[in-house]
Amino acid sequence: MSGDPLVSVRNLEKYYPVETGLLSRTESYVKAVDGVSFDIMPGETFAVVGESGCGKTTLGKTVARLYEATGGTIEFDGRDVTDLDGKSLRKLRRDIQVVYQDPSSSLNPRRRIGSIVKEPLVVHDVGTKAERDERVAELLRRVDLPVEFRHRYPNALSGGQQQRVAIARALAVEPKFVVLDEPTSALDVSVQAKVISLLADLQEELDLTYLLISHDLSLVKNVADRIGVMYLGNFMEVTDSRTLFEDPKNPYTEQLLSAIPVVESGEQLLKPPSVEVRGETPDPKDPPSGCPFHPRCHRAFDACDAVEPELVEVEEGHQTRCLLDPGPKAEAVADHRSDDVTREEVTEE
Amino acid sequence: TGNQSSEDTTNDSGGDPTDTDDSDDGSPGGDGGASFEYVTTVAPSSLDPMKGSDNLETILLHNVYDPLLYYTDDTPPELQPWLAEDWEVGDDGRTYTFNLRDDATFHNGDPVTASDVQYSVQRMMEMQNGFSWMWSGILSPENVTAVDETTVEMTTNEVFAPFLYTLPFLYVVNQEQVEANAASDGNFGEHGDYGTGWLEDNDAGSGPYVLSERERSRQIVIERNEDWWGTFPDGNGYGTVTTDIVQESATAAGRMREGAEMSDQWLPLQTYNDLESADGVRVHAKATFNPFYIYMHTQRAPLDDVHVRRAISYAFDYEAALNDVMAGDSDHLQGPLPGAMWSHTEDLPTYEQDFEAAQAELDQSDYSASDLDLNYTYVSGLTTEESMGLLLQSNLQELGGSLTVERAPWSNITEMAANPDTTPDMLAIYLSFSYADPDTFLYPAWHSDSHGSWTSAAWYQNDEVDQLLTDGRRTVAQEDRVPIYEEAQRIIAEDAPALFVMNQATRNAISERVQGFKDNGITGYRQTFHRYHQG
Amino acid sequence: MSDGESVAADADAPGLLERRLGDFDRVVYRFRQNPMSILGLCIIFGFVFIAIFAPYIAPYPADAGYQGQPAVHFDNKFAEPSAAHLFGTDQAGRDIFSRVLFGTRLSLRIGIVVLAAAVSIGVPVGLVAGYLGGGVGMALMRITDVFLSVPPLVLALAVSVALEPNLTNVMLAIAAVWWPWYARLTYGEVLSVKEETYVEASRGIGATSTRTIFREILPNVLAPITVKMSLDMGYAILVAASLGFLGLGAQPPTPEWGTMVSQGRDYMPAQWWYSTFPGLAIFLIVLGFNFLGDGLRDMFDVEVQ
Amino acid sequence: MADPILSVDDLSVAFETYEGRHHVLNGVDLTVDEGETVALVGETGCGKSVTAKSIMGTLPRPPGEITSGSIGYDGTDLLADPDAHERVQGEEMSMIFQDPMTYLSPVYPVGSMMADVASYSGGKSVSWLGVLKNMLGRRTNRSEIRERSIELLDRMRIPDPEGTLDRYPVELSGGMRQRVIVAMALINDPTFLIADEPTTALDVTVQDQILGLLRERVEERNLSMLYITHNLGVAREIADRICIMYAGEIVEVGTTEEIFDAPLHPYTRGLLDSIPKLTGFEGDGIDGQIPDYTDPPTGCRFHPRCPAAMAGTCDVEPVESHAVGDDRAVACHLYEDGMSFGEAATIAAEEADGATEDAPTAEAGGEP
Amino acid sequence: MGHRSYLIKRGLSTIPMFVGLSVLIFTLARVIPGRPARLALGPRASDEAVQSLRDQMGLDKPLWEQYLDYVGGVVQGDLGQSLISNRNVATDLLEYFPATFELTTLAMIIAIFVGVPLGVIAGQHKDRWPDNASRLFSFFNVSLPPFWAGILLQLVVAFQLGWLPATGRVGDVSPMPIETTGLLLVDSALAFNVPAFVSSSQHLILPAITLSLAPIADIARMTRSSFIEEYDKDYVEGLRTHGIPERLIAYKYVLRRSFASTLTIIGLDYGFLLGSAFVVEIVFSWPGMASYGVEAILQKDINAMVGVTLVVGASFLLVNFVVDVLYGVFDPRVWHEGESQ
Ligand SMILES: Nc1ncnc2c1ncn2[C@@H]1O[C@H](COP(=O)(O)OP(=O)(O)OP(=O)(O)O)[C@@H](O)[C@H]1O
Ligand SMILES: Nc1ncnc2c1ncn2[C@@H]1O[C@H](COP(=O)(O)OP(=O)(O)OP(=O)(O)O)[C@@H](O)[C@H]1O
Ligand SMILES: [Mg+2]
Ligand SMILES: [Mg+2]
Repeated sequence: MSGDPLVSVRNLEKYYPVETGLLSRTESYVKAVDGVSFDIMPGETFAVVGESGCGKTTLGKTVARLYEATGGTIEFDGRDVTDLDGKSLRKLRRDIQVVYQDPSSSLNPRRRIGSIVKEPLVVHDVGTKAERDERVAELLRRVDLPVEFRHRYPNALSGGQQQRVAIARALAVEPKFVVLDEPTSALDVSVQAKVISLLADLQEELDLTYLLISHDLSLVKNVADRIGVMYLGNFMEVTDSRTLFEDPKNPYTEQLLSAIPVVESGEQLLKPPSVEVRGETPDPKDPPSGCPFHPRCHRAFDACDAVEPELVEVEEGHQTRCLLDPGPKAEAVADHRSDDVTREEVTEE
Repeated sequence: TGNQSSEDTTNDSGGDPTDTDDSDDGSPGGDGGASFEYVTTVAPSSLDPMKGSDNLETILLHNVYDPLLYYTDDTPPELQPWLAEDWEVGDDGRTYTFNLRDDATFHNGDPVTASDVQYSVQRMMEMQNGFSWMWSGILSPENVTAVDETTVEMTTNEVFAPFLYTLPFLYVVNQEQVEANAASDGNFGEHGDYGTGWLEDNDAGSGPYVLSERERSRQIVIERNEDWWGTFPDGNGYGTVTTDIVQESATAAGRMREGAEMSDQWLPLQTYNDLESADGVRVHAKATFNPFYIYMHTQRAPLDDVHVRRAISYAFDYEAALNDVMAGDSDHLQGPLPGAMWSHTEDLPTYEQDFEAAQAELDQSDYSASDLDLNYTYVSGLTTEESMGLLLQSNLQELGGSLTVERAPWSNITEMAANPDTTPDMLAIYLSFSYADPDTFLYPAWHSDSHGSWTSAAWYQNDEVDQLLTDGRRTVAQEDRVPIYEEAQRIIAEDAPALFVMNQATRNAISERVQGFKDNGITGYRQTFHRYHQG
Repeated sequence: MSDGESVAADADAPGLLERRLGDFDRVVYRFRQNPMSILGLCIIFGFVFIAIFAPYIAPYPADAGYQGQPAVHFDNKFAEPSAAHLFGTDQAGRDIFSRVLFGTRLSLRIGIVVLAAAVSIGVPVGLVAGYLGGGVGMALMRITDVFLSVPPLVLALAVSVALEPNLTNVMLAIAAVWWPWYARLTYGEVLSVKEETYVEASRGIGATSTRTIFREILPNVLAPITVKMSLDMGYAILVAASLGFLGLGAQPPTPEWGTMVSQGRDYMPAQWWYSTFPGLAIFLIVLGFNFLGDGLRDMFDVEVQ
Repeated sequence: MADPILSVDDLSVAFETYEGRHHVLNGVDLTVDEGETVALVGETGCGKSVTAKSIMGTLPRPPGEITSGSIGYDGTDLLADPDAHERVQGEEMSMIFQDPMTYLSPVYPVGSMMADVASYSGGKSVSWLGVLKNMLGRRTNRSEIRERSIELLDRMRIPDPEGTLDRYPVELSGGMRQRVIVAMALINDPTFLIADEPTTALDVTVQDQILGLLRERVEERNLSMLYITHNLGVAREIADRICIMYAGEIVEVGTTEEIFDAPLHPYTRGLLDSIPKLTGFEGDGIDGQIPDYTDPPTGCRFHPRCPAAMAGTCDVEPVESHAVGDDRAVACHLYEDGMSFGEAATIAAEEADGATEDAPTAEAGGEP
Repeated sequence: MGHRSYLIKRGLSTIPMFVGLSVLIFTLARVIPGRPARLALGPRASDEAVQSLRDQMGLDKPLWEQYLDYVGGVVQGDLGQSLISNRNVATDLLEYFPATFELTTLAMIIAIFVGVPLGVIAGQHKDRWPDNASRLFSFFNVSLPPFWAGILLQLVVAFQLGWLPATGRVGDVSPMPIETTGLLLVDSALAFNVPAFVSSSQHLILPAITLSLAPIADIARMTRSSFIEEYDKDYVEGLRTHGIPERLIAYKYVLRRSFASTLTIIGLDYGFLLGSAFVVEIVFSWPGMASYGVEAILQKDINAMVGVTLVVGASFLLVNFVVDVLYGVFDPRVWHEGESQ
C-alpha cells in the first residue's frame, strides 16, 4: 500500500501493575500490550483477532488514547499524539471514536437516546441547539433508527438498536478513525449481520478508517483489509485478510483457523488441515519464556522456550513471529539445534 | 427520735469479739456489731482525704479519718473537741494552738502526733485539691508547727474568723504510712505521688471506721475500728458499714424496702414519697442549709436595674414552687441566708408573688416589660430546676416579658460563669454548704472577690457589702459578727440580685431501726455512723 | 434500506408513551408489591400531617410551648391518662399528648437537617474519591473509615459536647458522624459505575471530568443514596432521640421525645405513661421511615447498608 | 426404530411476571434417540434454557408454569411423576452449563463439590447429622470417590488432576473449570446429557477441545445428548440432528447435513445467511427482533420478521409442524404435511429467490 | 502463603486506622472549649492550683506535642488521669470494660443465634408468611429506640412481672467471685459460684436482649438477602440438576457463602452495639465503660473520654479484623485476592 498511514503505532506498550506483596508494592506487570507496531491506511479496516485476555481491548483503547501508553508512540494523521493531554487531547477525540463491545453498558441508562447522541456535540460545542437537534435526527436516520427513539431510554431498545445508538454517538462529531471493540459480539447473529453491514456502509460513505477488534475469524475475514493476530500482548502474524487464511505462516494462526466451527462444507476447504489444539492462554502475569506460544504450539522445538522470536516480514506485507521464520534470530535458533531443519521438515512431522 | 451524742455514751472498752447483742436484728456484720447498709446513687471519685470533696466522699472520709475538731449534730452545728482536746486562739486572732489527745492511734497502731497534723496540712496545701480551697491564701504549711508530740500551732496569714469551723474538713493522715506507700514517680516532686495511688484503696486514718474493701462503682465497706479512741453507742452500734453504689434511684428505693439502713438525699421526690409508705422506712425531711437561688446578672441590662430585679422577684410564684414543684416542706428563703444559720435575721423584706408590686417596680425602672427578654439556665438533669424555670417562664409571661429556659451540663455552667459575658441572665443554683459559718454562703456569692465563680453568677458588686463581708471575716468574736452579717443580708435582700426561692428540705430515707440520726445540715456530717445504733 | 423501515414500524408498535408509562408502572407495581411500604408512606404522611397541623390537633398547644406561651400546671402534675389527657401529664402538669404531637416537628426537622448536611458532605467526598481513585481517593476513604470506626452515637455525643450542646449543634454533630456513610456508599457506587463503559465513553467523547461526574456518574448513584436517605431518616431521628435521652437535645419547653423518655424514667414505674408515649412516637416514626425505605429499595432494586 | 430416550411433546411454559404472563414455550416437540446428539439451536431468549430446565425439572415454579405437554424419558412421563423425575435427575440425566465461572461453588474446592455430586445424586435425602458430617469433611467411601474423580479429570485432560481437586474455582482458568463441570456431569455415568451452551464463554481453541472431549465421551459411552447452542457452527460439529428454535417454538428439525444444506424454514435460512463465513458473507441478517412474549404474534410467531410472510395466512393461522420427507419437520405455512423433501426444497429455493437475488440454492440437498 | 500474607496485610492496615482514630479523637477532645484543669480541681479551686495542674497536664504545649506525649503514654499503658475518678484512665477502663464486653458480646451472640436462623427461615420461605413475619419483626426491632425498649422491658419484666432485676450487674451475693477475667459470668463459672452465676445471668438478660434487638434485625435481614441471592446463583441450580438434596445445598453451600456476607454486617453491628451500649447501660445502670464514657463526655473528662472512645474504636477495628479473617474462612476466595488483582 502507498501513501501515509492515518494511524501509525510503534512499539506500543501498556503494562498493568500487579499488586503483590505485603505493602502493595508494585512488583510485576501484566504486559497487556507489549511492543506492538502497525500502520493503518486511511479508509482501511485493520482487524485485531486473538483469544480472550490477549490484550485486544487494551490495544484498541490505548490507540484511542483512552489509556495512557506505558511506552511507544502513536501517530495520528502524521502527528505524534502519544503525550497529548488536557484540551488538546479532548480535541483529538473528535477524530478518534470508539464503539464498545457491550452496547447496553456503553449507554447511560438514565439518559435519553437523544441526549446520548447529542452529548459529543455539546462537549465539543458544535452548532446551535436547533442544529444539534437536527444533527441528532440525521444521525439516527443514518443508523436506521426512527427519530422518535430520541425520547426513549436505552433499556427500551434491543441490543442491536442500542449498538446503532452507540455508533451514531461515535459518528456525531465526524471522526476520521473509529476503534470498534468487538462491536457485535454481544449481539445475536441475525442482528450482528445488520450492524456489520451498517458499519461497512458507513465506512464507505464517510470515508472512515477502522480498527476492528474481534475474536471471530470468519467475521474478520469478510470485513477487514488487513489482520493482526494477537497473542499475549503481541502480534503473531500480520497480513492482509486473504493471505492470512490462505497461507498462514504462524502455528498459532493455524490453530485458531483449524478450531473455527463452520457451517458450510465449502468453508472446510479454506481451513488449514486440522491440527491438535492444546492448552489455554497462559497467565499473562507469568508468561512463558521464549516464544509465548511455545507451550501450546504443535510445531514447537527446543529453541522455542529459549529464544523469543521477533515479528519479521517474510513476504511483502506479511509478518509473522515464529522461530520457523527466525529472521535476524536465525543464529540464536541455530544454537539450539544440532541440524538445520527447514520449515517443511517440521511440518511433515 | 432519740438523739444520742457521743458524750452521753459510756466508754467503749474496745474490741469484744463475742459481742453479739445485735444478732436478733438485721444481719450480723463484722464481729463488732450489726451491719449498716448505706445506699447511694453517686459514686465517690476519690477516697484520698486530701482529694475528696463531695458528699459521699466526705461521708466516708470523716468516718475513716479524724479531723482536729468535729461538728455536733445540732443545727447549726457547733464545734466539739476531736483529735484536739482543746485549743486556744491568740490575741492577734491568727495564732491557734491545739492540744492533741494522747490516746489516739492510727489504724496501723501508730500514735497520732503533732507532726502528722503538720504533714496533713502540708499534703493538703501542696496537692491543692479537695477542700484545700478553704485555706488557700489563709494557711501555709510553713506556718504550722509541731511544738511537741501533742501540740500544734497554726498561724493564719490574716485574721480569718471562720477558721475553726473549717477544721472538721482537715483530715489527719499518718505521715509515716503515707510516705512509706507513696510511689516514687508522681506529680509532687520529692513526694512522688504523695501516696495518692495507695490511698484510693487503703486508709491512713485514725477514725472510727477502717476501710476494708473498695470495689469501684459497686460498694465500699468500712469496718468498726475497735481501737478507736472515741466511743460507740453501747452494745448496738454498727460494726460494718457497707456503702452500696447503685445507679438507679429505683434500685436504691428497692434496697431501702428490702431493709437497707439509709439512703442518700439525691433520690427523686417521688421516690421518697413512695418510700414513705413502705414498711420500716421513714423519710426524714428537714430544711437546713440548702438554699436555691436564681441568680440575676446584675451587670447586664435590664437586670442591672434593681427595680427590674425586684419586679421579677415579685412576679415569681413562690407558693407554686414550694408546694407544687416541691413537696411543701421546703422553706421560703428570707434573704440570702437559710433561717437555720446563726446571724440570719427575720427582719428582711421577703418577696411574695404580687403582680401589682411587680408592675409598680417595673414602672419605676428604665425598662418596660417588653425589655424582659431573658434567659434562664439550669443544670442538665435537674428536673426541679427545670420546673422552676418553666414556672418562672409563665410568671414572666404574665408580667409581659419572656424567658427562654436552657439546660447546660454542669461543666459548661462553671465555664459560663467564669466570664460576665457568657454568664446567663438567670442561673439556677443550689449554693452548696461547706463549713458552718454564714461566711460560707455570703462571701462566695456576694463579695466581688468571688466573681468568676459559679457561686457568684449574679456578678453582684456593692462596695458596702464587700466591706461588710470582709469585716465579717476579720472579726473574731461571733457576737460582733452577727450585726455585720445582718446588715449585709439587709442590703443584699433589698438589692435583689437573685430570686431567693427556697431553702430546700433535705431528705434521707432511714430504716426505722436506726437510732441516733440527726440532720445537722452539713455535707457528710449527717452520716456519722459511729453515732448510730439500733433501737 | 429495508430494515430501517421495519425497525421504524416496530417503534410505533408499543408506542412511546406506553413504554414510558411502562417504566412508571413498573415502579409503582414494585412499590405496591410491598404493602409495608404503603403502610410506611401512610405513617410518614401521618406524622407530616401532625407536624403541620399540630396546633390544631393538639388539645393544649400551650403545653408544648407553642407560640411562646408556655403553660405549666403544677397543680395537675402526673395526671393519669384520661379523656382530658390522653397520654397523661408530666411533672409540670403539661399534657403529654400535646407535647408528643408537637415533638413531631422537631424530629422531622432533625432528620431533614441531619441528612441534608450529611449528604452534602458525604456525596461529594465519595464522588471525588471514587472518581479520582488513586492516592487522593484512598486518603479520603481512609479518613472516612476512621470516622466510621467510632459508633455514631458516641462520636455525636463527643462532638455535641465539644460544641455548645444546643439543638443546632446536636444536628451538626449527628451530621458530622453521618457523612462518612454517604461517602462510603457513594464511593462504592461510583467505583462500580465508573467501570461502566458509558463513563469511559464519556471520556472518549472528550467530556471533562466534571461533566462526566455530573452527567454520567451522579445520576446513576442517586437511587441508592435516596433509598439510604429514607432509611436513615428514621435512624437519624433515633440517634437524635438518644442524645436527647442522654441530656443533649432541644431546650425546654420545646418537647423532644428522647428527653421526655429520659425524664419520664425518673418516675418509673408509677408514672409509666411519661416515658411510654414519647417512646412510642419515636418507634412509630422510625418504623415508618424503615418501611418506606424498604419499599424504595425494592423499587429501585438497590442494595444499601 | 426404538422409542426415543427423550421425547418432549407439546411443551408449553409460561412465566408470571409483573409485566404480565410470558408465554415463552409454545408447543415444543423434541425427541432424542438413544446414542444420538441433538442440537437445539436458536438465538438469545428463544427458550432454549427454559426447555432444558423443564426437562431437568429445575424450572423455577413460580414464576414458571408448565401449561401443557409431557416430557417422556425412557418410557416414564417425568411431569406426571415427580419422584421418577428426581431419581432420573440424579442418576440418569445430567447437565452441563454455559458459564464455567458461575456453575461452581466459589467456597469449596472443586473436589468437594464433585464428591457431593457423586454421593448424594439422585434425591437421596440427607439427615442433619449428614449435613454436619459432610461439612466437617467426613463422608463414606471418600477415597473411592476421590479416585473416580481423579480418573475422570485425567480423562478430561486436566494436568495434575489430584491437585486440581483441592483447588478452588478461582484458581482455575475458564477452560479448566468447564472441564471440571463436564467431569462432574459425567461422574455418575449418566445415560442422557443436556449441555446448555457449554462452550459459549470460551475461546475457539478451548471450545474445540471441549467439543472434542464431549464427542469422545458420547461415542465411548453411547450417551444421548441434547446440546444447546446458538452457534450453528458448533451444532454442525457435534450434532446428529438439529432443532431450530425461534421464540419458543421449534421451527425446523432435520439431520445436521440436511439443515445446513437445505434449510427450509425462512428463519433457518435467514440465520444461516447471517453467519459470516470463510467463503464470504453477503447476507444482512433478519429484520426486527424477537417478539414480546407477553403478547406474541398471532399465527406464526416469526411472521412479523419473515420475508416470505403471506398476509392473511401467516399472521392468522397457527402454524403446525409439517413432516417433510423422512426425517424432517418444519413449522411453516409454506409447506404441507407429507410433502417430499424435493418439493419442499423447491419451494424454499423459490422463496429465497424472491427475497434476495443471490440466495444459496438448495440443489446440494436434493437427495435425501 | 495466601492466608498468612492476607492476615498480615489486613492486620497492618488497621494500624494507620488506629492512628487516624487516635488523632481524630484526641483533636476533638482538645478543641473542646472549657478548662479541664479547672474542672478537675472543682469549682472552688484557686487559679494557682489550676495553672499548676495545667502545667502538669501539659495543656499549654502545642497540640501535636500533647498528642505525642499522649501516644507515648498510651504505649506504656498510661491513658492519663481521669478527672472524675482520679485514677489512670487505663485502670478505670480495665475495670469497666469487661462489663461492657460481657454485655455486648452476649448481645451479639444472641443476635447471631436468633438472627441467622431467622434470616435462613425467611430466605427459604421467600415472600411467604414466615418471611413476612420475620421481616416485620426485623423492622420492629430496628425501629425500637434501645433506651425505650429497655425501659419497656424493665416496666414489664422487672416491675410488672418481677421476673428479673431491673438494673445492676449482680445482686447481693456473697462471696463475690474473685476477679480474673472481669467477666462475671466467666469468673463465677470458674469458681463454681452458683449464686453469683445465677444472679449475674439474671442481670444480664434484659440489657443483653435490649441491645441485641437491632443487630438481630440486621443480621436476619442480611442473612435473608444474601441467602436468597446465593440461592439464586447458577451453581445452586447446577447442584440441583445433579440431584443433590436440598438440605445439603441450603446448609452446606448457600448458608456458608451467605454467612460470609452476614459476617460483615456483624462487624459493623458490633460498632453500633457499642454505641447503643451508651444508652442501654444508662437505662440498666450497667456499670460498664459506656456509662463511664457518657459521664466522662458530659463532665468533659478529657482523658477518660479519649480513652473510652479509643477503646470503643479499637474494639471495633479489632472485631472487624476478626470478621475479615473469618470471612476468609467462609469464603476462601479472599485469600486469593491479594495475589491476583
Ligand atoms: N484495568 C486493568 N488492570 C489490570 N489488568 C488488566 C486491566 N485490563 C485488562 N487487564 C489484563 O490485561 C490483559 C489483556 O486484557 P484485554 O482486556 O485487553 O484483553 P482482550 O483481548 O480484550 O480480552 P477479551 O477478549 O476478553 O475482551 C488481560 O490479562 C487482563 O486481565
Ligand atoms: N425465571 C424466569 N422468569 C421470567 N421469565 C423467564 C424466566 N426464565 C426465562 N424467562 C424468559 O424466557 C425466555 C427464554 O429464556 P431462555 O433462558 O430459555 O433463553 P435462551 O434461549 O436460553 O437464551 P440464551 O441464549 O440467552 O441463554 C426469555 O425471554 C426470558 O425472559
Ligand atoms: Mg476485550
Ligand atoms: Mg440459555
